[in-house]
Amino acid sequence: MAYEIESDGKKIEIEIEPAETEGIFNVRIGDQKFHVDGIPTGEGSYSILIDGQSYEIDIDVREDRYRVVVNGEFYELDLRDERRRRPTVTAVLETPSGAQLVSAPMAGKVLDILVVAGQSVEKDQGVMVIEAMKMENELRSPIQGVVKEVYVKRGEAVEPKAKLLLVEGS
Amino acid sequence: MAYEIESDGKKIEIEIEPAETEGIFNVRIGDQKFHVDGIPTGEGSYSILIDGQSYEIDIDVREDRYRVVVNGEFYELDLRDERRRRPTVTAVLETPSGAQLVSAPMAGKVLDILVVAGQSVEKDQGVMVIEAMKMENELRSPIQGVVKEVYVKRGEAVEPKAKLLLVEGS
Amino acid sequence: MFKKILIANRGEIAVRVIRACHELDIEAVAVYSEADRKALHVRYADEAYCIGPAPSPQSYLRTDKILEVAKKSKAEAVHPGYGFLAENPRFARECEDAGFVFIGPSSKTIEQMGSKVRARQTMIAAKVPVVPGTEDPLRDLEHAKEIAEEIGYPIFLKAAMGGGGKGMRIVRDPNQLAAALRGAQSEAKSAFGDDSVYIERALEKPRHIEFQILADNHGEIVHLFERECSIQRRHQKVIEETPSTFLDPMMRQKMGEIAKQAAKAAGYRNAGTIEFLVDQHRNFYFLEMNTRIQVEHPITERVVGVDLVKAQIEIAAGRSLPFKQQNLVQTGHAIECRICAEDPANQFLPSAGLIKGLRTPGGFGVREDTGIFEGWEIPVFYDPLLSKLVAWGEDRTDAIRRMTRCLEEYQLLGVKTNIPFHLWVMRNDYFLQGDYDTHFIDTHFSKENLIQSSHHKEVAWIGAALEAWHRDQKRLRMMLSAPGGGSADSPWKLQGRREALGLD
Amino acid sequence: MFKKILIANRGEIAVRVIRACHELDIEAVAVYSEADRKALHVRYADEAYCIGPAPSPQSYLRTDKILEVAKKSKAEAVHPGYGFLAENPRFARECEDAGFVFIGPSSKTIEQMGSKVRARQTMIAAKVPVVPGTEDPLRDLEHAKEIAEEIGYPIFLKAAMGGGGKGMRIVRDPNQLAAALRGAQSEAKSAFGDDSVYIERALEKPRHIEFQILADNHGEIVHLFERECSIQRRHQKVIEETPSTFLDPMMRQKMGEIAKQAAKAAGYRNAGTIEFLVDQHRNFYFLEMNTRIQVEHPITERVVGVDLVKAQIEIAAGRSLPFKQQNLVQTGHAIECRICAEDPANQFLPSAGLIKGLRTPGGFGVREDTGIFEGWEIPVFYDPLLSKLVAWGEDRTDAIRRMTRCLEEYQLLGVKTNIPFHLWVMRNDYFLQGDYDTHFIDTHFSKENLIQSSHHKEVAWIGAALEAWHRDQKRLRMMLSAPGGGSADSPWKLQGRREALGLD
Repeated sequence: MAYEIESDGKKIEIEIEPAETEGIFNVRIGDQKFHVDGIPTGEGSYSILIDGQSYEIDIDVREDRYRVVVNGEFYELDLRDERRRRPTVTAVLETPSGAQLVSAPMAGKVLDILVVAGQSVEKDQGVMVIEAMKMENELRSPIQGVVKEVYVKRGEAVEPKAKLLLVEGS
Repeated sequence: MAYEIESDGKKIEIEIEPAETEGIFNVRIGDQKFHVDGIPTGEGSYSILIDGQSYEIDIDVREDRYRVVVNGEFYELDLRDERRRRPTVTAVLETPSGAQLVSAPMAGKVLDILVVAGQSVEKDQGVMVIEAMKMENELRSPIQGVVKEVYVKRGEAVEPKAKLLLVEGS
Repeated sequence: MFKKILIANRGEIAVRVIRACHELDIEAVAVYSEADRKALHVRYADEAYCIGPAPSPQSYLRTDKILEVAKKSKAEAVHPGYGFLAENPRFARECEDAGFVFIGPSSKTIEQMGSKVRARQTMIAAKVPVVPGTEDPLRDLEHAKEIAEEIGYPIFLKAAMGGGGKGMRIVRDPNQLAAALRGAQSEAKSAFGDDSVYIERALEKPRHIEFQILADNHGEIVHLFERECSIQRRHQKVIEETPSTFLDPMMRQKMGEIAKQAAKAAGYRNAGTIEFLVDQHRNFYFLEMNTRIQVEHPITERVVGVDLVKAQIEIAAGRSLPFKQQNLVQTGHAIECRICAEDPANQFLPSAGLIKGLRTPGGFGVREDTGIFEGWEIPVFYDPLLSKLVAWGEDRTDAIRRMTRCLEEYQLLGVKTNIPFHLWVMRNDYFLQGDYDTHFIDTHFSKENLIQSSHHKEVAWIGAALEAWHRDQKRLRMMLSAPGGGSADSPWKLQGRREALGLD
Repeated sequence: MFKKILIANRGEIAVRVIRACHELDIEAVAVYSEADRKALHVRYADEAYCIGPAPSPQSYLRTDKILEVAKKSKAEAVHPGYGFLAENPRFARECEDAGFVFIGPSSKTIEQMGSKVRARQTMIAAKVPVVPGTEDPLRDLEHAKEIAEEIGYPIFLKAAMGGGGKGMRIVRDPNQLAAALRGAQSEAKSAFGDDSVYIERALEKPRHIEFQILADNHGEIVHLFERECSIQRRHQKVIEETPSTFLDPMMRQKMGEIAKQAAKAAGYRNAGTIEFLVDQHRNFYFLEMNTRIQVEHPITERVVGVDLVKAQIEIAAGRSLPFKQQNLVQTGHAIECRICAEDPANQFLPSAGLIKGLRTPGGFGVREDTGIFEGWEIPVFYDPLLSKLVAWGEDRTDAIRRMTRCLEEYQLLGVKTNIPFHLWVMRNDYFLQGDYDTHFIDTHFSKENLIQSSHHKEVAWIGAALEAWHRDQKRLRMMLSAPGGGSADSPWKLQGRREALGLD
């Protein structure tokens, strides 16, 4: 299998093929070849040996976004397989004018709405406060722009991934 | 469902029926009725609430033999369901003259054979030494009697449940 | 001694109290909400009773239900833990009135210390230094302006009945005062049903250092030294340690004596904490008193060698303190990291869900207090605190290194945690030098910090590819075993499907 | 200090040593057999290399393979743990010759203390009391008879190169001597390649009390007090505690001094243990010296506050001991229970297999050193020790109660363990009174003891019925989803099948 990884803005091609012995893989990144002893040790967790170096790896996947923790250190990257690479690129081109949806990261209650439709917002400006797990969590605008629409009311209970607010880039 | 439990030589009938709420059971032991909130918490483990009393229960089953640990305390009992109760009783009657098989409780190596065919043995007399997990483990005769046959040789590797030795009751 | 105690709480602190009960040969009665049937505190307790639906106002805050269980189970005393009803004077009074021993101070003391304004007044009268500010609630904006000018900006507006950062506003500039006062008052009103607000000077580079107190019912009071709790996020402690790197023996002794003086002034009994703010010139000021066991009590237990929860129970049962101040010493150094279900790479948003894998660290000098286990579904209704990891060492360096290796070993699958954040702190130069204040996280931490390491970049890529490969294999197996995809298919068809899936 | 250390071991002790390395900022190199690819020590190490198939003679005992890995990985030192090659003088010498620091005493000391006869001779010369018996190996049966008469029955026959109870026989009667000598010699020959056997008097009601020693390379020796290890099964320790209830301060001091004397006589350096037998009249005798870290070292660490494995590494790196004898004190009481995969209800037969569930205890004063995790398949090839549970308390009663609640909390599913046995000990009156010797288990324990409790008999029955009900449900679901058992079947057919299964 070949995958494309996007990490820190760079695109990397990575090829992985199982070797004859179970748990052993041949991996190629550009010119570099790795002989990887990689066994699953739980859901999304692996023990990996490369040239005798031992790594504990935990992986959390949300769509194409991979969060990888290597020996406690933290990495984030996007991974797509070869087949899906092109369509994904096209999809990005089709996105209209960079409007960005703010959605609920978890179940909770809308405690406060800090903006109104039509208002200009900075990137990372707080737009809404959600109470979840006894904590108040401020959600921020992912881009600079104008609030196009607010989908929820103060006091409303929201489910994970519920649409909250639309910001149009400027 | 109705089951028969044999515990300390006593036979107890126990009836268990799920109530309407999931995880709740009505249990009857003789005249006593119990309202049991019992939820599985792992393979062979349960959290049980009876009249507010909380119990942690771990169960290990080998054929009809149940090992039950209640809050760290240890119980052993036999449990059969109603259908299988009668045949089992018959089976006991059919067993020929009380010959008892000693079989390997785990994989290991026969380190020593302490008896020979034809020899009289007491109940609990050591008959064989098996090495497993770096420990020497003495197996004992389950009954008083005469060794009819020895199926293994010194130094031989044995699998779990391998036949080792037959003792005929006297 | 009591025969049976009801624990009016959940999570790790309920487990903590149950353990103390069992070690004292006391039966423990748990209460639980419908979301907590499988929770550890229910399973470890001797008795457990459901008190209502998941949201805490319908269960863990229902004093009537809890007292009903106390009666039914014939408990003699009630331990409130922290949070929920622990600092609710009405609950303490209801316990007292119903004949149950409330394991904590009297309802009167809780009430007195619960009002920040009354607490300040008490301390001023007892000659305990308080942060410069108003003694009485503000009358109006004019009054606020006047006081603010007098003590100088920046100032804090704080709710008189406050706690947990609610109804609190920092004001750096006179122009902001009107809006901030309105905001603080409305927040105070909605959170505490009382819009009283007062002013305190906002200290520069303040450190939060608190002293643990034990007072028995016979007039004996000791302090068990300090806890440094300056690593905070939004006024919530995240990492605590003891001893504090900021205190020298003389200052420690002085603050300890004043902490005892403060406790005496409050007529205190049982375990409590005097919180101080310490400015960069080493002036210290009474901040507030916590009239309950603290989340971070284990670091004191390890360094002083006293089981504080057992002490709470013994004191509540009328026993005298078995030691004097001069018997208490600090040995080594202890650090606590609060392991929370929150995402440090995404503004610490909470993350509920199923724990799919759990492997916790151990070994010499390591303690964990937890309410979780593999297979536990973290409910969305409660605090995201999962577990408290404590590392002890012969000295601070030893403790930090031990904590670091514990955090590296800690594996929790299925839910995001702040473990990467803790690791970042343990490797931060300012933290390593003990040079930090309550603004540490705001000043030094960002998501970019977390992912700046490029040590194992290629290993991370390989790991991701391995995961993707296993996911694809699983998808393939599911496709092949789906109806019409059975093994009777021709190899050609199979191969076609494999190709369609991009699996070759 | 070293930059990299190879750990020539597996299981909990390999994990223990890796942790010490990481806390000292040293890289840890693991070696593993094919059965241990998923083991914790492989995953926690910085590097890991396979050294052969599962049986230890083909892997963990292969000095050549291990030294090859040491060279390849550029390790500077080798930590042998306990067991396997830890007391093999040849391995120590090979490490020395190849230029690796062997973390332990010199190969010469290991060799000298490994021969029980030479060790006795050394101690006699140093005026350390030894158990009355022969100084030299027995020549023949006549010689044996003569000596046995002289010191009086019962006597022990012991292998000169012995250890772990092999080549050992108790002889209570002159008539048994000939057969016992033959047995001991042949066992000694096959276990150690040397049939030398000697005689020791068998003490009545002996207690096994050992002293921990630390000696640096600069002539400084300290003892870290005693460990009481009399709870043994077939000469294997099962439960250890410190302090011993049997010692008073004077005897403790005297034994400590003699332990240091013994270590000096052996030219000892690094961590070691002097084992004594103590008879009921409080006479104590040198039994043997263990030239390595002991399984039970954590109880000393907790009570004395010194990390013994770190100390081993520091000493091996040439550092001086950072404390003197007078700096060391015992604080509180610690107990260790060895959690083993063995069945206490069936002659402690070992029990390998998959760990299907694991929930370990925690909280104040609790330490666990483990090599296992949920999902780990315990191999049949190695020692059944899974984990060491240590409880510390302010005093012995506190420690015992804490251990009791820890054992009650401990849940390990899928494999039988000796936890019920440990719980029985913690509740045994003799143990509670500290009144026990090495015959404790033989004298007091039987399977019937284990299942005598009838407290929760009905709950056990209900639990069994619940399990049976769930099994039947599962069987039913499998039948119904089997080919031809799909949902298209008529309700009548289904009901017929249910009835056939006895599920209604």
